[in-house]
Amino acid sequence: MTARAKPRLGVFKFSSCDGCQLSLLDCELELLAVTDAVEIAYFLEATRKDMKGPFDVVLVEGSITTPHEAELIRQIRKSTKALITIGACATSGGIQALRNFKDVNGFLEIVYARPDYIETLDTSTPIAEHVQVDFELRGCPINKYQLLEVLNALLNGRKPNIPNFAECVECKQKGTVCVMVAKGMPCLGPVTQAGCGNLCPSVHRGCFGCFGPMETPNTDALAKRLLTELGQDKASVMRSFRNFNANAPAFREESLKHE
Amino acid sequence: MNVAMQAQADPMDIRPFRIEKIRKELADSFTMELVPEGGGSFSFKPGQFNMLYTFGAGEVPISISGDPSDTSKIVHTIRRVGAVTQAIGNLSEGMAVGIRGPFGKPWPVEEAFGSDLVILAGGLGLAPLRPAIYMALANRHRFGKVVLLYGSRSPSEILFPKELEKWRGRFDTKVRVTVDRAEPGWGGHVGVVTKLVKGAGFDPMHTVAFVCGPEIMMRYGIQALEGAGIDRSGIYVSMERNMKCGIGLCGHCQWGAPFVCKDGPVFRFDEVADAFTVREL
Amino acid sequence: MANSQAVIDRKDLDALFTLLTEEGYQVIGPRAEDGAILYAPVSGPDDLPRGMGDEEEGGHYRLSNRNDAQLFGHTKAVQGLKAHLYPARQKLWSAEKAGHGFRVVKDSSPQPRYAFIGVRACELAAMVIQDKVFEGGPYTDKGYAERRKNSFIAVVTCNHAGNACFCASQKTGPDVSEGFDLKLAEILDGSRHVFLAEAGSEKGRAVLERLPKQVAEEGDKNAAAAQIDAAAKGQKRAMIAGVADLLAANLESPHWEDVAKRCMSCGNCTMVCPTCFCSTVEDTTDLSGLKAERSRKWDSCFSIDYSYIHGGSVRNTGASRYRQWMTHKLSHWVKQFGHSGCVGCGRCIIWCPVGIDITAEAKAIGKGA
Amino acid sequence: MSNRVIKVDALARVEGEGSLYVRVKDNEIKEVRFGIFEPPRFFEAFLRGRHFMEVPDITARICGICPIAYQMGSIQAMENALGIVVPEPVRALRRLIYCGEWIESHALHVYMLHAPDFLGLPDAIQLAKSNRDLVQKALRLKKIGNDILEAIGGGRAIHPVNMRVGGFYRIPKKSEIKPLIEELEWAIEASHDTIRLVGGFNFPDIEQHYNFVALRHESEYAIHEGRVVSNRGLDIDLPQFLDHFDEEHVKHSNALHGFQKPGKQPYHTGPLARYAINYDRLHPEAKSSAKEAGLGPVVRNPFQSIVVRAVEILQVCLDGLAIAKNYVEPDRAFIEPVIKASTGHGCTEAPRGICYHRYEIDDQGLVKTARIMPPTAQNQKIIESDLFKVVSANLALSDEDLKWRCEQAIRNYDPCISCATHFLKLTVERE
Ligand SMILES: Cc1cc2nc3c(=O)[nH]c(=O)nc-3n(C[C@H](O)[C@H](O)[C@H](O)COP(=O)(O)OP(=O)(O)OC[C@H]3O[C@@H](n4cnc5c(N)ncnc54)[C@H](O)[C@@H]3O)c2cc1C
Ligand code: SF4
Ligand code: SF4
Ligand code: SF4
Repeated sequence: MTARAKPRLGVFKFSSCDGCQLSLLDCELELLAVTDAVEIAYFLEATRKDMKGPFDVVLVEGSITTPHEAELIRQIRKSTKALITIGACATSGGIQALRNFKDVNGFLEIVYARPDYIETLDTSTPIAEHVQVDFELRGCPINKYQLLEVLNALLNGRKPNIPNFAECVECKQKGTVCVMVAKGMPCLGPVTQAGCGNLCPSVHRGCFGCFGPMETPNTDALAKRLLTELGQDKASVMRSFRNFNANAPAFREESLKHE
Repeated sequence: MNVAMQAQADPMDIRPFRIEKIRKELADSFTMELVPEGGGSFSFKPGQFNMLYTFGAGEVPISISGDPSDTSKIVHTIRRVGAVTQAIGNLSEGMAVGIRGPFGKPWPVEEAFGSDLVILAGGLGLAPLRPAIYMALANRHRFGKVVLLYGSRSPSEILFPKELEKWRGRFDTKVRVTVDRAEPGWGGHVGVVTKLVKGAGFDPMHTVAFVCGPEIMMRYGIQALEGAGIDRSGIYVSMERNMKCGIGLCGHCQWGAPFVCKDGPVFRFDEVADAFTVREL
Repeated sequence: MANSQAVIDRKDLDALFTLLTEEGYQVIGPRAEDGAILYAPVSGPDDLPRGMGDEEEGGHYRLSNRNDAQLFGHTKAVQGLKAHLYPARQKLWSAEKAGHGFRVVKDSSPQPRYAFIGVRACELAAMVIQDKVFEGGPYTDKGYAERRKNSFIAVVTCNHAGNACFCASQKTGPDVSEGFDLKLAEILDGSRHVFLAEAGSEKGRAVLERLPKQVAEEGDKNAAAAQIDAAAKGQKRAMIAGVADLLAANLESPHWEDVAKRCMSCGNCTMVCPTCFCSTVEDTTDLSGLKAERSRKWDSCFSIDYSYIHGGSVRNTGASRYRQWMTHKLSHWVKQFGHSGCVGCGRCIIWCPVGIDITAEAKAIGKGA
Repeated sequence: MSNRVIKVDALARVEGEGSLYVRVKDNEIKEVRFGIFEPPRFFEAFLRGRHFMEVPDITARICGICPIAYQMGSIQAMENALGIVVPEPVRALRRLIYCGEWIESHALHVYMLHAPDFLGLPDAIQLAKSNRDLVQKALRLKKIGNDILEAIGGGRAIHPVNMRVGGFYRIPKKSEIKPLIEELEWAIEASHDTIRLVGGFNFPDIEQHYNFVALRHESEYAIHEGRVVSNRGLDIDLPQFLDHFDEEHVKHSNALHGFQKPGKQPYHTGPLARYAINYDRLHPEAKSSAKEAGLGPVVRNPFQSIVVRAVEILQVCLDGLAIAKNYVEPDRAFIEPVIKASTGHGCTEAPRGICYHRYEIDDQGLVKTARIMPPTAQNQKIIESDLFKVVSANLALSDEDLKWRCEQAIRNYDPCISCATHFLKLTVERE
């Protein structure tokens, strides 16, 4: 067993689908090793134990969509040494950030009979817009192996091996045939950060950007290609960039160009 | 020869070395003395570097800062700047690190025999030059003048102050130190290191200069040396680029055509002068 | 030295696969999979892409039907043999904490023995270039060297050029004169389907000796020569002459900015290029912190991390990264290894999702200068 | 002392965030509110204007615990709209991936969320301390579910990428399905053990006469297809769903409350309902195992839902095994949809209960309206009614114990609050 003192881990949820924190429970083979290495001090999805901070590491899933959430995240930041955001919701606002492009009151009326019962903000925003974040792990959902890698790196004082380059690199490293070039399918791979494990192109479909923009996304060049050789219309191009990472600046700006 | 020996074994294999001694140098830097785990010797040439690995955190290129005539140990002087250097800094005496090396082209100390020698260092750049200084002083009689010009940001950031003092005390060596910002109690030069070049008293027609420091400092330093009349072919610089293998196989350290790891880190300035002016090369 | 040639009948081609398998090789050859020609394990001629051709352009690739029985009627595979000889990820060693230090255990799993069938001139040229990189200097990549030494190379000469090919201008093809174990030219004339075979090494001679064969006739030799001629003449692209010096003199050309507007820095070109060799190492640990591992992975000069040194990356702009890739290929490589780093296979053109064409960009730089 | 308020602000070991508020006056319950404070995410609103092919990937994000339910529900609704009937092998593959989701979700719920309640532990991590082997076995079972999801879903279990309207993007190779056979064989043994284990727990004595609603299929234990059937005589096809069921918005919750028309009757969906309605469709092996665990053809004690879940794990392992063994690669991965303006319905049995979808699309294939009724929303009323009963039966307990008991009653439903929209806050006010 390790000689290190067990760091205290907290897992918190904001507006989200639970999928990213579930990724931790999905690390079936490694889960007990994780609980050997850290003390899970707060993780509602897994335990009734409700220990208060301070924490050494906090994983935050979800985006900020209510005034209460905006307040809570500030408290959490104060109670932890390291704050890692996990998933598209926490790192860019998630799918619910589609509201940022519309009038939220209109949305309320569509879903709820009594919108006056609902307290919500006009926007869904990433955690980093509210507090300082130490590491952002991308994905909708995150890749559980990347999550383990980040925890692992943190525990060992190492820089996580989480590349920021394009999904295309994963395609080629895996030997996947490019669906855009060989099948004429639209694909966001060239502007999307790698890390999912090359899922979509491996099943013969274009990447739809669930890991968000890569380090230097040239969305303009891709959009031009989609509109010309790939025969897409403006509305489709707009929708392609308006997905789980719609609110990530590079994707947001590109989608606005095609409104 | 050492390098040849390395070439036979797999150059990607690391050898464990034990940390014999750690000395704090500055607020953020320290020096470590390493001895081969299980005995043996280690020889290198001034200016060469090792790939230094620490368990779990990774590997970084670090110049050798010790005396090349002492083959019983390796000396490294390291600044904590990021994950790996922090992790190395957190080790204590008796623990082990991994070494691959020595790699790279050295300072041409022997080639400079017979000339004046100017050593121009900035900040931590003194560390990779120290082996050259040791070797030059050990062969003092083979040189004309020996001049060491050193600049640091502030008096408290002067590296190896005791040794600088000792070298300054030698009647056969000229040592000048300057700081960018003075602090109370500092009676020495204030200003950029390049200002020391003028009046250093070497014979520019027969001088070899070694320059190491931040890239911007090297740029101005070289200008000053050239301004003083030293030919480009007599000026040597040591470069830094990202390195993953240290042996010219990973591609990362390319700087135009040269690989910094195997064609450098020490370059003769006339051969790379053009590269110096190209942005983002 | 003129090697003796022989003719192998199509129906006897099985014997080659059987023989190589018996010799302990894993046979790798072209297969039509997922809409493209890939190098993958093949167990016999039936696995080869019979009657398949490929259509290629900048950013465009489609398999096509040739309506004939040719087994090698395509040009080149998506990726060269780099993926086999220099795998995208390779474990180097693992280490365990021991006392105050650690113990390193080298990964000593034996390297595979590959027999490559259907290797094209450009691919062979690329291997020779990688040989220089990995084995030509003071330091050797042991894994590569071993896999390379173990491998058996059966070249198939091209009978036509793909639209992106420009090996002729790079003088790396379409003919092959050395570096192979076996060279085959596929000849299909009505119902006559044969392979003109020539051994290029002792290994190759030993194999050829044991294959059922006939004497090569002048007609077959002429047909094979004509194919190569057609493949050379049919090339629509060419690299401009003197490109190495041209680029070296144009490191500050405004054209780099122009490319950067189109280039997505996605790294595809570096990944498919059969000579690109950049790699990074990945140090990993387990959760207990007691075990560590190092792997080597393909890397791309298009990534920001590639040139990172403390404080920031050296090459932040897309322009500088594209320049790094292109000048390395076409110019710096010559100084580093005595040869251009480009074999003119055209893969970077085809697999660039926006169809950036290295030959056209070279021309544009020439014009701008 | 006669006035008590019990509040649970954040309910643990459920998916998402909800709360509970109970007010008791003079030993009489005045109010029980099961509130869901998961912030609204407006799926139905922003689905409008999306292309129908994009919908399954978006609806998946409603819930990370049962994404298949949301993907398959919307896929089948679109297929229903466009008149696509997928061939049998594709259907079988869909059933298999859904078995994977059930195994994963049920194993998670049974062992990690629910069992600790019966063992008096805060979580499975504590359980691992006393019985590491058991937890390891549970994790392996859960992993088998995920392995199925990954093998068919395109490499990841949460929000898999391989399902589409018309079939699959890529057909899994036989060699990718084959390894599942051995795993499922192990899982069948493990499920028997699970039934034995949880069957032996101590259950509080509660009997509820539920209005059970579940899917029923002509030959299978319904998972991904069927008619909507109740134990009180309802038997309808999907297009009639909204004629019989609706939701209303109550002030204390961000989730809508489902009810059956007329009279706004609460109904119960989920394992107990499925089990009661499809008992005759259970695999004989599952049936006899249920019997051994002391279950009759109808289970009315909500606390025994854990046993029913365990029986369902066995059922889907048996189902899954048969499909995996007979798997032949379909010759076509998907049927290409032809767009037309239309309306479609889809309903599947998510691990937590029925999940209904309805979409209206225009002649460009863009969604005009979307309606999704997740299981937790449908169960909200019934959860409140269970709580009412639990609290009345346990008024003697201390606040702390009562709180825990209430939480357990909610966990019986494995409510996936994220889907119902999330945050269980329990507030019990004793005045
Ligand atoms: C030839 C050579 C000699 C050097 N000699 C010394 C020395 O004597 N003392 C000293 O303190 N430092 C020296 N450096 C710099 C030292 O290598 C970096 O400070 C170190 O790599 C930073 O790593 P990090 O993980 O702590 O920092 P981070 O900023 O976290 O860096 C992340 C990674 O980027 C790479 N990297 C970052 N900076 C550099 C760099 N400057 N050069 C190469 N790779 C880098 C490394 O792989 C590093 O792990 C030398 C560099 C080179 C190339
Ligand atoms: S399929 Fe997409 S991600 Fe892969 S190489 Fe092509 S464009 Fe890039
Ligand atoms: S390929 Fe793209 S859309 Fe698909 S899983 Fe990966 S990042 Fe997400
Ligand atoms: S640069 Fe392009 S054409 Fe040249 S070898 Fe590489 S991939 Fe082929």
